[in-house]
Amino acid sequence: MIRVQREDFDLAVEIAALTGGRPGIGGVVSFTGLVRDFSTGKQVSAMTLEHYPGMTEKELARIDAEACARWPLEACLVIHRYGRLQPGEQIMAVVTASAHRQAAFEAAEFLVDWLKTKAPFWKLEAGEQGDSWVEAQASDDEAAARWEKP
Amino acid sequence: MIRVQREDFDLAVEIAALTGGRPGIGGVVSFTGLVRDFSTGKQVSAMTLEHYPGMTEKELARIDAEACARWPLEACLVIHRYGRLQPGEQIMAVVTASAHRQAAFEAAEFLVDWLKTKAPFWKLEAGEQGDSWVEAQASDDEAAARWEKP
Amino acid sequence: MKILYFAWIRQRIGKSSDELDVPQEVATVSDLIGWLQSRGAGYAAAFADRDALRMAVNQEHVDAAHPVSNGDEVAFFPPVTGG
Amino acid sequence: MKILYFAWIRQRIGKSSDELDVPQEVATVSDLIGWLQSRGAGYAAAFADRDALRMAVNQEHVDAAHPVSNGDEVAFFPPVTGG
Repeated sequence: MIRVQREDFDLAVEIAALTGGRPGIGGVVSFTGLVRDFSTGKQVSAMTLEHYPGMTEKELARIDAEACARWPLEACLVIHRYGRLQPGEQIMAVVTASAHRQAAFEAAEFLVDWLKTKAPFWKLEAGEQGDSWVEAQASDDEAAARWEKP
Repeated sequence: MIRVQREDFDLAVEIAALTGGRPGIGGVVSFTGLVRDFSTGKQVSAMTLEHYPGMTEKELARIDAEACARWPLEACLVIHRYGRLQPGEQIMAVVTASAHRQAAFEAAEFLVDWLKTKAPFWKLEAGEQGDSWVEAQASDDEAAARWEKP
Repeated sequence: MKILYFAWIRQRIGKSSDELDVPQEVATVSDLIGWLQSRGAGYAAAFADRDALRMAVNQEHVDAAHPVSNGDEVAFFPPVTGG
Repeated sequence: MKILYFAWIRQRIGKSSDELDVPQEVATVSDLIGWLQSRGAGYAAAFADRDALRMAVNQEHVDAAHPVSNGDEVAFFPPVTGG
Protein backbone atom coordinates (compact mmCIF):
# COMPACT_ATOMS: atom_id res chain seq x y z
CA MET A 1 0.00 0.00 0.00
CA ILE A 2 1.32 3.45 -0.82
CA ARG A 3 0.29 6.98 0.08
CA VAL A 4 1.51 10.39 -1.05
CA GLN A 5 0.23 13.21 1.11
CA ARG A 6 0.89 16.66 2.49
CA GLU A 7 -0.37 15.78 5.99
CA ASP A 8 1.63 14.25 8.81
CA PHE A 9 0.93 10.66 9.88
CA ASP A 10 0.86 8.66 13.13
CA LEU A 11 3.09 5.61 12.80
CA ALA A 12 1.35 3.61 15.53
CA VAL A 13 -2.05 4.18 13.92
CA GLU A 14 -0.65 3.13 10.53
CA ILE A 15 0.93 -0.02 11.97
CA ALA A 16 -2.24 -0.94 13.88
CA ALA A 17 -4.31 -0.54 10.69
CA LEU A 18 -1.80 -2.57 8.70
CA THR A 19 -1.49 -5.45 11.15
CA GLY A 20 -5.06 -5.54 12.48
CA GLY A 21 -6.86 -8.77 11.59
CA ARG A 22 -3.60 -10.39 10.41
CA PRO A 23 -2.53 -12.48 13.43
CA GLY A 24 0.07 -14.34 11.35
CA ILE A 25 2.35 -11.32 11.60
CA GLY A 26 5.22 -11.89 14.02
CA GLY A 27 7.41 -8.87 13.29
CA VAL A 28 6.90 -5.33 12.03
CA VAL A 29 9.79 -3.14 10.90
CA SER A 30 9.43 0.56 10.26
CA PHE A 31 11.74 3.23 8.96
CA THR A 32 10.84 6.88 9.43
CA GLY A 33 12.79 9.67 7.75
CA LEU A 34 12.93 12.98 9.63
CA VAL A 35 14.00 16.46 8.55
CA ARG A 36 17.40 17.16 10.06
CA ASP A 37 18.50 20.61 11.18
CA PHE A 38 21.78 20.37 9.31
CA SER A 39 22.87 19.12 5.92
CA THR A 40 26.44 18.89 4.66
CA GLY A 41 27.50 21.31 7.37
CA LYS A 42 24.79 23.93 6.87
CA GLN A 43 21.91 24.80 9.18
CA VAL A 44 18.53 23.92 7.72
CA SER A 45 15.52 25.94 8.84
CA ALA A 46 12.95 24.24 6.59
CA MET A 47 12.67 21.75 3.77
CA THR A 48 10.28 21.77 0.83
CA LEU A 49 9.57 18.50 -0.97
CA GLU A 50 8.61 18.78 -4.61
CA HIS A 51 7.35 15.70 -6.44
CA TYR A 52 5.89 14.52 -9.73
CA PRO A 53 2.19 13.81 -9.11
CA GLY A 54 1.13 10.74 -11.02
CA MET A 55 4.58 9.32 -11.55
CA THR A 56 5.27 9.37 -7.79
CA GLU A 57 2.31 7.09 -7.08
CA LYS A 58 3.23 4.77 -9.96
CA GLU A 59 6.85 4.54 -8.93
CA LEU A 60 6.04 3.88 -5.28
CA ALA A 61 3.51 1.21 -6.31
CA ARG A 62 6.18 -0.46 -8.46
CA ILE A 63 8.67 -0.47 -5.58
CA ASP A 64 6.01 -1.78 -3.20
CA ALA A 65 5.08 -4.58 -5.63
CA GLU A 66 8.73 -5.49 -6.07
CA ALA A 67 9.20 -5.83 -2.28
CA CYS A 68 6.12 -8.05 -2.04
CA ALA A 69 7.44 -10.20 -4.90
CA ARG A 70 10.86 -10.64 -3.30
CA TRP A 71 9.92 -11.24 0.34
CA PRO A 72 7.05 -13.11 2.04
CA LEU A 73 5.38 -10.00 3.46
CA GLU A 74 2.02 -10.08 5.18
CA ALA A 75 1.67 -6.32 4.76
CA CYS A 76 3.63 -3.38 3.44
CA LEU A 77 3.13 0.40 3.53
CA VAL A 78 4.98 3.34 2.02
CA ILE A 79 3.96 6.89 3.00
CA HIS A 80 5.75 9.92 1.56
CA ARG A 81 4.90 13.53 2.29
CA TYR A 82 5.41 16.58 0.09
CA GLY A 83 5.30 20.33 0.74
CA ARG A 84 7.09 22.41 3.36
CA LEU A 85 8.39 20.69 6.50
CA GLN A 86 10.25 21.84 9.61
CA PRO A 87 13.29 20.15 11.21
CA GLY A 88 12.16 17.17 13.27
CA GLU A 89 9.07 16.57 11.11
CA GLN A 90 8.40 13.19 9.52
CA ILE A 91 9.15 13.05 5.78
CA MET A 92 8.26 9.48 4.98
CA ALA A 93 7.89 6.01 6.41
CA VAL A 94 8.00 2.44 5.24
CA VAL A 95 6.44 -0.35 7.26
CA THR A 96 6.87 -4.05 6.54
CA ALA A 97 5.22 -6.94 8.35
CA SER A 98 6.05 -10.62 8.09
CA ALA A 99 5.79 -13.88 10.00
CA HIS A 100 9.54 -13.68 10.62
CA ARG A 101 11.75 -10.68 11.21
CA GLN A 102 14.47 -11.23 8.62
CA ALA A 103 12.10 -10.71 5.69
CA ALA A 104 10.64 -7.60 7.30
CA PHE A 105 14.08 -6.06 7.93
CA GLU A 106 15.39 -6.80 4.45
CA ALA A 107 12.25 -5.58 2.69
CA ALA A 108 12.26 -2.33 4.70
CA GLU A 109 15.87 -1.61 3.77
CA PHE A 110 15.12 -2.43 0.14
CA LEU A 111 12.09 -0.12 0.09
CA VAL A 112 14.03 2.81 1.51
CA ASP A 113 17.00 2.26 -0.80
CA TRP A 114 14.89 2.04 -3.95
CA LEU A 115 12.59 4.86 -2.91
CA LYS A 116 15.60 7.13 -2.40
CA THR A 117 16.90 6.49 -5.92
CA LYS A 118 13.67 5.98 -7.92
CA ALA A 119 10.76 7.92 -6.44
CA PRO A 120 10.49 11.38 -8.07
CA PHE A 121 10.94 13.66 -5.05
CA TRP A 122 13.31 16.61 -4.74
CA LYS A 123 14.29 18.38 -1.55
CA LEU A 124 14.83 22.13 -1.37
CA GLU A 125 16.53 23.19 1.85
CA ALA A 126 16.08 26.67 3.29
CA GLY A 127 18.86 28.00 5.49
CA GLU A 128 20.87 31.07 6.40
CA GLN A 129 22.61 31.10 3.03
CA GLY A 130 19.32 30.92 1.13
CA ASP A 131 17.65 27.98 -0.60
CA SER A 132 19.51 25.07 -2.15
CA TRP A 133 18.52 21.80 -3.75
CA VAL A 134 19.76 18.69 -1.97
CA GLU A 135 22.18 16.75 -4.16
CA ALA A 136 21.81 13.03 -4.74
CA GLN A 137 24.37 10.97 -2.83
CA ALA A 138 26.58 8.29 -4.31
CA SER A 139 26.05 6.29 -1.10
CA ASP A 140 22.34 6.05 -1.92
CA ASP A 141 23.12 4.73 -5.40
CA GLU A 142 25.43 2.15 -3.87
CA ALA A 143 22.81 1.13 -1.32
CA ALA A 144 20.22 0.71 -4.08
CA ALA A 145 22.63 -1.25 -6.27
CA ARG A 146 22.81 -3.98 -3.59
CA TRP A 147 19.30 -5.00 -4.62
CA GLU A 148 19.76 -5.10 -8.40
CA LYS A 149 19.26 -8.57 -9.69
CA PRO A 150 22.19 -10.15 -11.52
CA MET B 1 16.99 3.38 27.31
CA ILE B 2 15.25 0.18 28.36
CA ARG B 3 11.89 -0.64 29.87
CA VAL B 4 10.36 -3.86 31.16
CA GLN B 5 6.65 -3.60 31.74
CA ARG B 6 3.34 -5.43 31.81
CA GLU B 7 1.44 -2.62 30.02
CA ASP B 8 1.11 -2.12 26.28
CA PHE B 9 2.91 0.81 24.61
CA ASP B 10 2.26 3.26 21.77
CA LEU B 11 5.12 3.16 19.29
CA ALA B 12 4.48 6.63 17.86
CA VAL B 13 4.48 8.16 21.36
CA GLU B 14 7.71 6.35 22.19
CA ILE B 15 9.39 7.51 18.96
CA ALA B 16 8.20 11.08 19.44
CA ALA B 17 9.59 11.11 23.01
CA LEU B 18 12.86 9.60 21.84
CA THR B 19 13.44 11.93 18.89
CA GLY B 20 11.95 15.14 20.36
CA GLY B 21 14.57 17.85 20.79
CA ARG B 22 17.14 15.90 18.78
CA PRO B 23 16.92 17.46 15.29
CA GLY B 24 20.13 15.75 14.18
CA ILE B 25 18.19 12.51 13.76
CA GLY B 26 17.59 11.66 10.10
CA GLY B 27 16.28 8.13 10.35
CA VAL B 28 14.39 6.06 12.91
CA VAL B 29 14.08 2.29 12.64
CA SER B 30 11.71 0.26 14.77
CA PHE B 31 11.04 -3.42 15.18
CA THR B 32 7.88 -4.56 16.93
CA GLY B 33 7.32 -8.19 17.86
CA LEU B 34 3.69 -9.37 17.88
CA VAL B 35 2.03 -12.49 19.29
CA ARG B 36 1.19 -14.76 16.36
CA ASP B 37 -1.87 -17.02 16.31
CA PHE B 38 0.16 -20.05 15.27
CA SER B 39 3.52 -21.51 16.25
CA THR B 40 5.17 -24.50 14.62
CA GLY B 41 1.85 -25.54 13.15
CA LYS B 42 -0.27 -25.18 16.30
CA GLN B 43 -2.96 -22.62 17.05
CA VAL B 44 -2.01 -20.24 19.85
CA SER B 45 -4.80 -18.70 21.90
CA ALA B 46 -2.57 -16.78 24.34
CA MET B 47 1.04 -16.36 25.34
CA THR B 48 2.49 -15.78 28.79
CA LEU B 49 5.91 -14.20 29.10
CA GLU B 50 7.90 -15.10 32.19
CA HIS B 51 11.12 -13.22 32.95
CA TYR B 52 13.84 -12.82 35.55
CA PRO B 53 13.24 -9.48 37.26
CA GLY B 54 16.54 -7.79 37.96
CA MET B 55 18.59 -9.75 35.48
CA THR B 56 16.23 -8.77 32.64
CA GLU B 57 16.87 -5.07 33.20
CA LYS B 58 20.62 -5.61 33.52
CA GLU B 59 20.81 -7.73 30.39
CA LEU B 60 18.75 -5.30 28.30
CA ALA B 61 20.90 -2.41 29.55
CA ARG B 62 24.05 -4.31 28.52
CA ILE B 63 22.66 -4.97 25.04
CA ASP B 64 21.55 -1.34 24.71
CA ALA B 65 25.01 -0.10 25.76
CA GLU B 66 26.65 -2.46 23.29
CA ALA B 67 24.54 -1.10 20.43
CA CYS B 68 25.42 2.48 21.39
CA ALA B 69 29.11 1.54 21.50
CA ARG B 70 29.05 -0.08 18.05
CA TRP B 71 26.92 2.40 16.08
CA PRO B 72 26.63 6.20 16.13
CA LEU B 73 23.11 6.30 17.54
CA GLU B 74 21.41 9.49 18.60
CA ALA B 75 18.86 7.52 20.60
CA CYS B 76 17.93 3.94 21.36
CA LEU B 77 15.01 2.28 23.14
CA VAL B 78 14.19 -1.30 24.09
CA ILE B 79 10.76 -2.11 25.55
CA HIS B 80 9.82 -5.67 26.52
CA ARG B 81 6.54 -6.74 28.06
CA TYR B 82 5.82 -9.67 30.37
CA GLY B 83 2.62 -11.36 31.53
CA ARG B 84 -0.27 -12.79 29.52
CA LEU B 85 -0.80 -11.54 25.95
CA GLN B 86 -3.32 -12.28 23.20
CA PRO B 87 -2.53 -12.94 19.50
CA GLY B 88 -1.90 -9.64 17.73
CA GLU B 89 -0.64 -7.91 20.88
CA GLN B 90 2.73 -6.20 21.00
CA ILE B 91 5.41 -8.19 22.85
CA MET B 92 8.38 -5.87 22.51
CA ALA B 93 9.93 -3.14 20.43
CA VAL B 94 13.34 -1.74 19.69
CA VAL B 95 13.78 1.76 18.29
CA THR B 96 17.04 3.18 16.99
CA ALA B 97 17.66 6.70 15.73
CA SER B 98 20.68 8.00 13.88
CA ALA B 99 21.79 10.74 11.51
CA HIS B 100 21.94 8.13 8.73
CA ARG B 101 19.78 5.12 8.13
CA GLN B 102 22.40 2.38 7.80
CA ALA B 103 23.48 2.67 11.44
CA ALA B 104 19.87 2.67 12.61
CA PHE B 105 18.98 -0.45 10.58
CA GLU B 106 22.04 -2.41 11.67
CA ALA B 107 21.70 -1.48 15.33
CA ALA B 108 18.01 -2.45 15.34
CA GLU B 109 18.79 -5.87 13.87
CA PHE B 110 21.59 -6.33 16.37
CA LEU B 111 19.36 -5.39 19.30
CA VAL B 112 16.65 -7.86 18.30
CA ASP B 113 19.15 -10.65 17.62
CA TRP B 114 20.95 -10.25 20.96
CA LEU B 115 17.76 -9.69 22.91
CA LYS B 116 16.34 -12.95 21.53
CA THR B 117 19.36 -14.95 22.67
CA LYS B 118 20.42 -13.12 25.86
CA ALA B 119 17.47 -11.46 27.59
CA PRO B 120 15.94 -13.81 30.21
CA PHE B 121 12.38 -14.18 28.90
CA TRP B 122 10.47 -17.41 28.32
CA LYS B 123 7.28 -17.82 26.34
CA LEU B 124 4.53 -20.18 27.39
CA GLU B 125 1.97 -20.74 24.64
CA ALA B 126 -1.61 -21.74 25.40
CA GLY B 127 -3.48 -23.63 22.69
CA GLU B 128 -5.94 -26.42 22.03
CA GLN B 129 -3.42 -29.07 23.08
CA GLY B 130 -2.67 -27.33 26.37
CA ASP B 131 0.28 -25.17 27.38
CA SER B 132 3.77 -25.56 26.01
CA TRP B 133 7.03 -23.68 26.38
CA VAL B 134 8.38 -22.17 23.18
CA GLU B 135 11.69 -23.74 22.23
CA ALA B 136 14.72 -21.66 21.34
CA GLN B 137 15.49 -21.65 17.63
CA ALA B 138 18.85 -22.38 16.07
CA SER B 139 18.12 -19.62 13.54
CA ASP B 140 18.11 -17.10 16.39
CA ASP B 141 21.51 -18.33 17.60
CA GLU B 142 22.84 -18.00 14.06
CA ALA B 143 21.43 -14.50 13.72
CA ALA B 144 23.03 -13.47 17.02
CA ALA B 145 26.37 -15.05 16.07
CA ARG B 146 26.65 -12.60 13.14
CA TRP B 147 27.40 -9.89 15.68
CA GLU B 148 30.02 -11.69 17.76
CA LYS B 149 33.34 -9.95 17.55
CA PRO B 150 36.23 -12.02 16.20
CA MET C 1 3.79 16.84 -26.37
CA LYS C 2 3.48 17.65 -22.68
CA ILE C 3 6.87 18.43 -21.17
CA LEU C 4 7.33 18.75 -17.40
CA TYR C 5 10.22 20.32 -15.47
CA PHE C 6 11.08 19.76 -11.83
CA ALA C 7 13.36 21.21 -9.14
CA TRP C 8 16.21 23.41 -10.45
CA ILE C 9 15.40 22.55 -14.06
CA ARG C 10 11.96 24.06 -13.51
CA GLN C 11 13.55 27.10 -11.87
CA ARG C 12 16.05 27.70 -14.69
CA ILE C 13 13.39 27.39 -17.38
CA GLY C 14 11.04 29.52 -15.32
CA LYS C 15 7.96 27.34 -15.65
CA SER C 16 6.83 23.86 -14.67
CA SER C 17 5.60 22.64 -18.05
CA ASP C 18 5.30 23.22 -21.78
CA GLU C 19 2.70 21.98 -24.23
CA LEU C 20 4.55 21.89 -27.56
CA ASP C 21 4.25 20.55 -31.08
CA VAL C 22 7.59 18.91 -31.63
CA PRO C 23 9.02 18.60 -35.17
CA GLN C 24 9.11 15.14 -36.73
CA GLU C 25 12.93 14.92 -36.66
CA VAL C 26 12.83 14.84 -32.83
CA ALA C 27 12.78 11.06 -32.41
CA THR C 28 14.42 10.52 -29.01
CA VAL C 29 14.69 12.23 -25.63
CA SER C 30 18.19 13.27 -26.65
CA ASP C 31 16.85 14.94 -29.80
CA LEU C 32 14.23 16.67 -27.67
CA ILE C 33 16.89 18.07 -25.32
CA GLY C 34 18.81 19.49 -28.29
CA TRP C 35 15.67 21.05 -29.71
CA LEU C 36 14.64 22.56 -26.36
CA GLN C 37 18.12 24.01 -25.78
CA SER C 38 17.60 26.28 -28.77
CA ARG C 39 14.44 27.79 -27.27
CA GLY C 40 16.21 30.37 -25.08
CA ALA C 41 18.75 31.03 -22.36
CA GLY C 42 16.70 29.42 -19.58
CA TYR C 43 16.40 26.17 -21.53
CA ALA C 44 20.08 26.27 -22.48
CA ALA C 45 21.03 26.67 -18.80
CA ALA C 46 18.64 23.95 -17.67
CA PHE C 47 20.03 21.40 -20.11
CA ALA C 48 23.69 22.45 -20.10
CA ASP C 49 24.89 19.53 -17.96
CA ARG C 50 23.43 16.38 -19.47
CA ASP C 51 25.04 14.19 -16.77
CA ALA C 52 22.95 15.97 -14.15
CA LEU C 53 19.76 15.30 -16.09
CA ARG C 54 17.23 12.54 -15.49
CA MET C 55 14.13 11.92 -17.58
CA ALA C 56 10.87 10.03 -17.74
CA VAL C 57 8.58 9.27 -20.66
CA ASN C 58 4.96 8.60 -19.75
CA GLN C 59 5.98 8.49 -16.07
CA GLU C 60 8.65 5.80 -16.42
CA HIS C 61 12.36 6.40 -15.92
CA VAL C 62 14.15 6.18 -19.30
CA ASP C 63 17.53 7.10 -20.73
CA ALA C 64 18.21 9.72 -23.39
CA ALA C 65 18.02 7.19 -26.24
CA HIS C 66 14.35 6.49 -25.48
CA PRO C 67 11.95 7.36 -28.35
CA VAL C 68 9.44 10.20 -27.98
CA SER C 69 6.46 11.29 -30.06
CA ASN C 70 3.90 14.05 -29.85
CA GLY C 71 1.37 12.18 -27.67
CA ASP C 72 3.91 11.55 -24.91
CA GLU C 73 4.34 13.10 -21.48
CA VAL C 74 8.05 13.78 -21.06
CA ALA C 75 9.64 14.97 -17.82
CA PHE C 76 13.09 16.36 -17.01
CA PHE C 77 14.49 16.50 -13.48
CA PRO C 78 17.69 16.19 -11.44
CA PRO C 79 18.56 12.93 -9.68
CA VAL C 80 15.84 12.26 -7.12
CA THR C 81 16.44 13.02 -3.42
CA GLY C 82 13.33 11.80 -1.58
CA GLY C 83 13.21 9.44 1.35
CA MET D 1 22.58 -19.25 48.55
CA LYS D 2 19.53 -17.98 46.71
CA ILE D 3 18.63 -20.28 43.83
CA LEU D 4 16.01 -19.28 41.24
CA TYR D 5 14.16 -21.48 38.75
CA PHE D 6 12.35 -20.36 35.61
CA ALA D 7 9.98 -21.74 32.96
CA TRP D 8 9.76 -25.56 32.84
CA ILE D 9 12.59 -25.93 35.33
CA ARG D 10 10.47 -24.03 37.85
CA GLN D 11 7.47 -26.21 36.96
CA ARG D 12 9.35 -29.49 37.39
CA ILE D 13 10.82 -28.46 40.74
CA GLY D 14 7.46 -27.08 41.80
CA LYS D 15 8.70 -23.74 43.14
CA SER D 16 10.39 -20.63 41.86
CA SER D 17 13.25 -20.41 44.36
CA ASP D 18 15.20 -21.99 47.17
CA GLU D 19 17.22 -20.40 49.95
CA LEU D 20 19.81 -23.05 50.82
CA ASP D 21 23.03 -23.51 52.74
CA VAL D 22 25.24 -25.27 50.26
CA PRO D 23 28.06 -27.55 51.49
CA GLN D 24 31.61 -26.37 51.05
CA GLU D 25 32.47 -29.01 48.43
CA VAL D 26 30.00 -27.35 46.00
CA ALA D 27 32.49 -25.08 44.23
CA THR D 28 30.98 -24.63 40.76
CA VAL D 29 27.57 -24.41 39.11
CA SER D 30 28.15 -27.95 37.88
CA ASP D 31 28.71 -29.15 41.45
CA LEU D 32 25.54 -27.33 42.50
CA ILE D 33 23.49 -29.09 39.82
CA GLY D 34 24.77 -32.45 41.02
CA TRP D 35 23.95 -31.59 44.62
CA LEU D 36 20.45 -30.32 43.74
CA GLN D 37 19.67 -33.43 41.67
CA SER D 38 19.87 -35.50 44.86
CA ARG D 39 17.17 -33.43 46.55
CA GLY D 40 14.20 -35.26 45.01
CA ALA D 41 12.42 -36.40 41.88
CA GLY D 42 11.42 -32.87 40.79
CA TYR D 43 15.01 -31.67 40.95
CA ALA D 44 16.25 -34.80 39.18
CA ALA D 45 13.73 -34.23 36.37
CA ALA D 46 14.55 -30.53 36.10
CA PHE D 47 18.27 -31.12 35.73
CA ALA D 48 18.19 -34.39 33.76
CA ASP D 49 19.16 -32.81 30.44
CA ARG D 50 22.18 -30.61 31.08
CA ASP D 51 22.35 -29.49 27.44
CA ALA D 52 18.93 -27.89 27.82
CA LEU D 53 20.07 -25.96 30.89
CA ARG D 54 21.23 -22.36 31.04
CA MET D 55 22.44 -20.59 34.16
CA ALA D 56 23.31 -17.23 35.65
CA VAL D 57 25.34 -16.29 38.71
CA ASN D 58 24.52 -12.91 40.21
CA GLN D 59 22.42 -12.13 37.14
CA GLU D 60 25.13 -12.76 34.55
CA HIS D 61 25.07 -15.60 32.05
CA VAL D 62 27.76 -18.16 32.94
CA ASP D 63 28.69 -21.71 32.03
CA ALA D 64 28.63 -24.72 34.36
CA ALA D 65 32.30 -24.32 35.29
CA HIS D 66 31.63 -20.95 36.93
CA PRO D 67 32.40 -20.83 40.69
CA VAL D 68 29.59 -20.39 43.23
CA SER D 69 29.59 -19.63 46.93
CA ASN D 70 26.93 -19.19 49.60
CA GLY D 71 26.40 -15.45 49.11
CA ASP D 72 25.52 -15.83 45.41
CA GLU D 73 22.24 -15.62 43.55
CA VAL D 74 22.18 -18.54 41.12
CA ALA D 75 19.48 -19.06 38.48
CA PHE D 76 18.60 -22.02 36.27
CA PHE D 77 16.48 -21.71 33.13
CA PRO D 78 15.99 -23.09 29.62
CA PRO D 79 17.41 -21.22 26.60
CA VAL D 80 15.70 -17.83 26.46
CA THR D 81 12.85 -17.20 24.01
CA GLY D 82 11.93 -13.54 24.37
CA GLY D 83 11.74 -10.96 21.62
